[in-house]
Amino acid sequence: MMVEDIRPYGDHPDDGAVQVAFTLPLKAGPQAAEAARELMRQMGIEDAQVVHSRDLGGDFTFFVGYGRCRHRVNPGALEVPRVDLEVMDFRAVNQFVRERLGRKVLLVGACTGTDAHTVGLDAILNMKGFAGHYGLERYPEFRVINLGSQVPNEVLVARAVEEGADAVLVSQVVTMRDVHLGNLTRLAELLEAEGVRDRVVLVCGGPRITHDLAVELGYDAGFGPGTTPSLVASYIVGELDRRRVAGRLGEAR
Amino acid sequence: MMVEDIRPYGDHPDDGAVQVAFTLPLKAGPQAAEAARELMRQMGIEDAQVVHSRDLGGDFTFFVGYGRCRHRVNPGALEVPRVDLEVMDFRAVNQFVRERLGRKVLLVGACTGTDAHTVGLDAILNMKGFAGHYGLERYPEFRVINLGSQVPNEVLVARAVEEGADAVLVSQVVTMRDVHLGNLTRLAELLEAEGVRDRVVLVCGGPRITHDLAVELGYDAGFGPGTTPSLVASYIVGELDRRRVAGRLGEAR
Amino acid sequence: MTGRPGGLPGCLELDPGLVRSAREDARVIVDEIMDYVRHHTTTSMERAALRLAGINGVDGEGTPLPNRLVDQIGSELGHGASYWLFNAVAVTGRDPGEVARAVADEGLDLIRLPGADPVKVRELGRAAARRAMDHISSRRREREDFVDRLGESPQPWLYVIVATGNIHEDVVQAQSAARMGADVIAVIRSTGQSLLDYVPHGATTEGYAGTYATRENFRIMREALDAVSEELGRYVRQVNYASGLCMPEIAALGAMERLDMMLNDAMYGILFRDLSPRRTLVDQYLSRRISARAGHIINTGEDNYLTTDDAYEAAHTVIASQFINEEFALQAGLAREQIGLGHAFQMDPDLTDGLLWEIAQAALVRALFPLSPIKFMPPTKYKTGNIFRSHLQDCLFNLVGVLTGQSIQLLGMPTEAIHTPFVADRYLALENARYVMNNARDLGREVVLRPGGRIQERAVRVLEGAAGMLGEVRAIGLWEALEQGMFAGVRRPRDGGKGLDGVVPREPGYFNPFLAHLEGVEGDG
Amino acid sequence: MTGRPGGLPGCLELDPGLVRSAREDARVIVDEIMDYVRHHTTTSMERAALRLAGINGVDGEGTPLPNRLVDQIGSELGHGASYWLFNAVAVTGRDPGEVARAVADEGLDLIRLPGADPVKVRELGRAAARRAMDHISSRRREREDFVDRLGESPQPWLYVIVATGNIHEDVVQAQSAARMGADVIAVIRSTGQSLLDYVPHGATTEGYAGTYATRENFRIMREALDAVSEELGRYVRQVNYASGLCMPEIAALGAMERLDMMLNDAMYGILFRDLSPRRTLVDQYLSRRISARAGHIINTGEDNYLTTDDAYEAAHTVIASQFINEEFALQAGLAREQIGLGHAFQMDPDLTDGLLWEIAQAALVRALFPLSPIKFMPPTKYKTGNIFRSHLQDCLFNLVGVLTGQSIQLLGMPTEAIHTPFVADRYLALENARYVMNNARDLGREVVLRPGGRIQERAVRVLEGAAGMLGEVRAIGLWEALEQGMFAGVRRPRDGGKGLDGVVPREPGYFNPFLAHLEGVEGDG
Ligand code: B12
Ligand code: B12
Ligand SMILES: Cc1ncc(COP(=O)(O)O)c(C=O)c1O
Ligand SMILES: Cc1ncc(COP(=O)(O)O)c(C=O)c1O
Repeated sequence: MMVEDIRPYGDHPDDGAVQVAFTLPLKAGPQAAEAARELMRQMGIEDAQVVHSRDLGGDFTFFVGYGRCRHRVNPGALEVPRVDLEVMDFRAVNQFVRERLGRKVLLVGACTGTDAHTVGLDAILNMKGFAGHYGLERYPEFRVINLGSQVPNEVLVARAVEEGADAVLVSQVVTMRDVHLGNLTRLAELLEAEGVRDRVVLVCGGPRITHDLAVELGYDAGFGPGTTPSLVASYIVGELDRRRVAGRLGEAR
Repeated sequence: MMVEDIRPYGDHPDDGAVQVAFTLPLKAGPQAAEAARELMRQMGIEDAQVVHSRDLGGDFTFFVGYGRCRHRVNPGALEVPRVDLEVMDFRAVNQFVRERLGRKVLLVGACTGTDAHTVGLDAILNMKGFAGHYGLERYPEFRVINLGSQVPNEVLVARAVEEGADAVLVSQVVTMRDVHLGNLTRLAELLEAEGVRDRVVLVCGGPRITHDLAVELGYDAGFGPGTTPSLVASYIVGELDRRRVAGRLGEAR
Repeated sequence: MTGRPGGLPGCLELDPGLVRSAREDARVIVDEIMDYVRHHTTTSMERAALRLAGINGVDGEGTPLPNRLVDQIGSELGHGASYWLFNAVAVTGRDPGEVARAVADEGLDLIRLPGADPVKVRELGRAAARRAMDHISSRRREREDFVDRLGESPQPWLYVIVATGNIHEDVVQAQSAARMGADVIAVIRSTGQSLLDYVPHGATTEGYAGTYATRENFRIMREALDAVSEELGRYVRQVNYASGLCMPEIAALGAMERLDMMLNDAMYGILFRDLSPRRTLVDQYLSRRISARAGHIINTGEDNYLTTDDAYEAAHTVIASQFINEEFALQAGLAREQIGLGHAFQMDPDLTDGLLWEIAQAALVRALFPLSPIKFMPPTKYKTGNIFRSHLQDCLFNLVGVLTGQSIQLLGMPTEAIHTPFVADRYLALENARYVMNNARDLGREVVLRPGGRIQERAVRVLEGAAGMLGEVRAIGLWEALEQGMFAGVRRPRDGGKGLDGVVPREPGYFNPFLAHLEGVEGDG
Repeated sequence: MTGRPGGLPGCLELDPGLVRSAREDARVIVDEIMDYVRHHTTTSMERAALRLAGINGVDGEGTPLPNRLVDQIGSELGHGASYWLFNAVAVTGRDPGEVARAVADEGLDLIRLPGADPVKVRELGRAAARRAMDHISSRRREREDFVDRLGESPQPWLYVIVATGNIHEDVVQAQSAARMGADVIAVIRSTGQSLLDYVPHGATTEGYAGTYATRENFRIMREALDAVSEELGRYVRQVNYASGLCMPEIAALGAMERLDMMLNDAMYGILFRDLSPRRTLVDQYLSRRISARAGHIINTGEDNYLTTDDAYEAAHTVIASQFINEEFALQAGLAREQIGLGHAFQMDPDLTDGLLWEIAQAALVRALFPLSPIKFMPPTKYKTGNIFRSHLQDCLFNLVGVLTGQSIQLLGMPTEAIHTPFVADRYLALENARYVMNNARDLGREVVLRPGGRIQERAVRVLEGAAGMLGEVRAIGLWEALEQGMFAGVRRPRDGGKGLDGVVPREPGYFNPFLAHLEGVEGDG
């Protein structure tokens, strides 16, 4: 154990206090309660106490438990996956585009597949924006095409190609049965198949999207809950500039 | 894995769904969130998601997480520690005493040490009882001496000896810093020292008392939340009868 | 307004003249649309007729037979699919199911068949319609018998959803919920089903964040709920969605499988699914005619306005839409007692005095529609992964529900922002509702609004906003209002949207004996 | 009744005559006791005087010096410990602290010292009292300056407890709580401290489910809260217990260390700790005199009746006790604004309409004591390990608090039935309170009770019960009422209970310049 290793804290250092709740497919009773405690023990919880249990009608029992988790983590040793960049504000982004890219940037966004949750994408793209930050439509140096909800991947790709998009922005909110994973993967593959994958900055977002998941699925970046438009703007223009400098993009068009 | 092995259930069999909550001694931020996820992983939680985090003002962050616990338990293989007996009702207990013991049974109860939580003990002892079951004072075949709250162990032992108690009933509700463990242990030792430990049925109860804990501390039985007077009565008279039969008690007096 | 509610909603001092004029505006608005409706049919409307005629099943490719037939009829649909079907019945002597099978398996072509005696054809159709309607009525009586025999809970009814994607798992969850006190079980549909132009077939186990609405799934769930109703001695209701591109077809299936409620909104598909306004408004009519006969309670979707718009700012749009939905429903023969107008508790939790505005709104809805089984939707928009705060939001929601006398309380889930409900989430939600509603049972009868106070004033202001909006919509017409984005802030061109190609003008002599039968006996709710 | 509260409590139609007669009964009841009080002193009262004289510290065995001195004075205590102390000061020329040290370390015997000039002795005592009172007043002004400069939260103040057992950990938790919005921090005492007949010394780290109340612990926490008050720009209050066998002594320490509130009840120790009624009623008097001067708000403990008794059935006993506590407090010079009468939300959560009765009770307390900073205690009795339901119980509690305009809201914790609060429990509790109180901020001004309704009626019924009880107590006297078990259902013989041996009749010429000074200037709250 290193000094940096930490455990949860309840009311004194290193007490390991954790709360858990789960349902077991068992009728309520001492046997089920013991199973709950045993599960807690397997999770590394000492002094495992079942403080509440409730038969859910059928062969299910709900448990709330408290105990002391014996696991430790060393936060310093963790790799924290995230988009690492300096966030520019509205003015700075526009100035950056004028000075470094020297042309308007075209963004195409959509909620793809069967997903109809537009609020998150709109928070990034629409004029009024989110959490006090203007949306990207408001940026004079951006042109934004927001295709809205339930857009088939094919339609999105066709439009991006047709318009010569600099960046494609996809929102995926429904994640049950991992429907988003297949859908996002197919979009990346389609862009690849059309031969345009390298010509666009491809980003996705949604409440269950993390940057490393996005990268794993073949995206340039991913944005989770609380993302502001300026963060996304900063990332996109920075990435476009990086590519311009690297000679992969920009001059060619 | 055996077929009997079960995992938690969220919305489909074997999905392993669990909720956890804990505080880490870290400032809120991506590093802390990753530490929370890492801790969940160590607890055996896959797809660990931090769904809520909140800086608690100071170097603490509270987390709520969901994920899929990969641990399994086999409830059939668990030993469930409990007082195993057939619960008799009011009438049956009194009849049992009359027929099998042939004399009144004397009970002495107290909340010991600094503990002033009398409600639990009173629920067992007082006339009006608990959850629709008469308290032990109401049983014609019992004589009950309830010493009330904050009774020093010495006082309880002296009284039990003086009255020739058949059973001593102790309540312990305050458990922070395990104050109950020391206190309960000292009582058992005192009775031993007075040479009367074997002459009484010694039971304890309280919201954090389990039967196996009680046995470990040198008690005959322990009773947790939801205990009814009739359960305690059944246990005590059964145990007295067992001892009578075994010749250790009863005839001698 | 037919009555005046008791309790807290009774304290609102609303101007009856304003309420009357709002209703009058709604009537004029709806009249114009109904004129269009009466001259058109849709593929889905015709498929609903075929379903009622007894056509089920799928072809070898899995295409539902009603779709096969309507596809085959193609440009001749304006005469009514029933015309072609019963012509074939007359010509072939087979029953509708056999005819459909023959189309699928034997290449039978309905259009190319010789024309039978039109009187005979119509007679066959009308007889089939009578049988269909008898069947629906008998299922309705079944429900009534259940309720008479077993009883039902007092309102607000506790309504929870199941959404595992697998009908068999849904059954497990639904029965658990009923045992824990749920009065109404809704099986949420799979993401994207509303855009399907057919109703999937058979028992399904692979939905996304919902389970496909199919006739077999309806049947399986109804059977399970009947069993648990018997077990509990209390009738447990079942809900699904007569919504999307198959709205009337699903209403028909719901009528035949004794569903009790149907999510069904005249404008929801237009606004929130970009469905064709033409198509949707035609479809809603037949679907509501069917629900009227089936004794369904419909649930309108005004709650949805507030998931994008602001609950405080856009409160009047909810009321305006409710007047319109009410009028559409009345014109489709639904009794007021069947018109479960919807609204939702979506005030920003950080809004000072938000609870007051929510009480004003809930009381207003209750006061305006005293006979309607109002459906109150829970906070969702401002839910976060903070399950503890989420539980409190639902607590205040439940309080407002019981305080203002809502009829159907769709329970909020602590995990709303995370996943479709786990079995234990439903337990917590039901416990929440029962705790609050029992503790505050008569609160709405024991406190009154301060006369001239801010709650009263807010309700009046919202009503005025709604009345003003209805006046505007009346002036330009609903088609135009939709185009201008007056509802939910989205612009929907009347000739745009998905499914427009399924709209067909009725030809002279258009034959739909089912619709005719339903229109013959109005207002039997 | 000095004023009439606004909002919902203003709707209660109480009979002013009944309220007046209840207060009159309380006055008579208290008068009888005060007669006893004025003729007695106690070991703890004398130790408090020694503390005020500047005696601190412990001897080699760890016995606090005030205890050493009082023990030494023994049977001569009826003259007042101050007499013996200042006699020694006069004789030895040392200051009180040096005298005490000499008693401990050098065998100095106060009783055996020659008697100095009584006038001189009394003069020295009075001068010491003036210094002590100046000190207390200056600490009070410090508080007032803080509040003037930093401001404070509007009421209800959010009050949370810390109870780690370790003062240094308590500081961590208290500062976190303040940063999350707490207005008041109470450091809960260790289990059993109330039975100690001395105040422990120094910083302590080993309490059980609470932290020992010591002067040093008070100081450490006040320093930490001052720091966080500056950081937050809002004065954060500190609370401890002037209760148990050291009641007046702790009041003195709290006055000197600028505590802001003191749990302090005239009868709590008698009823719930089996302390001597004689001792407790004498002790409460000096402790309240000190708190009056220190500008403390006292918190009475009527909430405790309901942890054993039923909240619905025993509601009137709470009110009766409040009238008595109020009268004791007034007679000890506390201003109404300092008398934080307590009550609690302890209705059985399964009780239909329990919320209505709780509103009635909270409004009644508010209406009867409009100037008092009423302290509202959370549900605890019916809390279980179900942290989710527990959070809802607190939600309705917070709602009643803001609805009826309570002053000090002791926040309930979701884990009430499990452990003393974790740092995150306090977060959830504060979030709960802020959410509810902000959302329903003006609700109490916008709804009124139905005239003649069941809530009004319930409040009237409870008041009648209280008035009836006070009449009975007046008839037999409080000593007898305690013996008969009229409060909390426990019988307490007047000459029984712990600590009786510490009660001493005052001798003629009893000398206590501190008490005298406090009695000289009444009602300066
Ligand atoms: C509003 C809402 C709806 C509205 C949507 C209206 C609309 N126009 O969007 C309506 C009522 C229509 C709806 C319907 C359904 N919904 Co819905 N809905 C929600 C709700 C309440 C809020 C979502 C929201 O608006 N969040 C606010 C935005 C701002 O947050 P966000 O999306 O996370 O966006 C931020 C970031 O993620 C990021 N971001 C998001 N997208 C993008 C894209 C890019 C490019 C970038 C850079 C960043 C980015 O930036 C945003 C700002 O910070 C949530 C529950 C909740 N409280 O979270 C359920 C929820 C999302 N819905 C859910 C479901 C299941 C459905 C349905 C499928 C249910 C059904 N079977 O009928 C339907 C069907 C919808 C469909 N076909 O997709 C589930 C999803 C469960 C899951 N994990 O899969 C949720 C969690 C509710 C639940 N517990 O069941 N819903
Ligand atoms: C009521 C109460 C009080 C009342 C007690 C009044 C009284 N006369 O008992 C008052 C207000 C005085 C009080 C004070 C304190 N309390 Co207290 N109190 C509670 C409360 C709210 C309810 C306890 C209760 O009555 N339960 C109902 C009974 C029926 O349940 P039970 O005790 O579990 O009993 C059942 C079984 O356990 C069993 N049983 C119990 N005893 C026995 C004995 C035998 C022989 C048998 C067979 C069975 C048996 O049978 C009973 C019936 O089924 C709990 C919180 C909660 N909701 O649980 C806190 C709680 C127990 N209190 C607590 C604390 C810390 C205190 C204080 C120490 C706080 C302080 N520092 O000042 C003080 C001091 C008291 C002291 N010296 O002991 C903590 C204990 C934390 C811990 N785990 O250690 C709790 C959990 C609250 C909290 N979260 O902080 N308390
Ligand atoms: C009236 C109505 N229809 C349908 C739905 C479901 O939408 P869909 O199935 O189109 O996703 C809703 C949403 O809650 C609704 O309110
Ligand atoms: C007035 C009063 N004093 C003291 C206490 C604490 O009790 P003790 O310190 O005696 O355990 C309480 C309990 O909450 C109380 O209300």
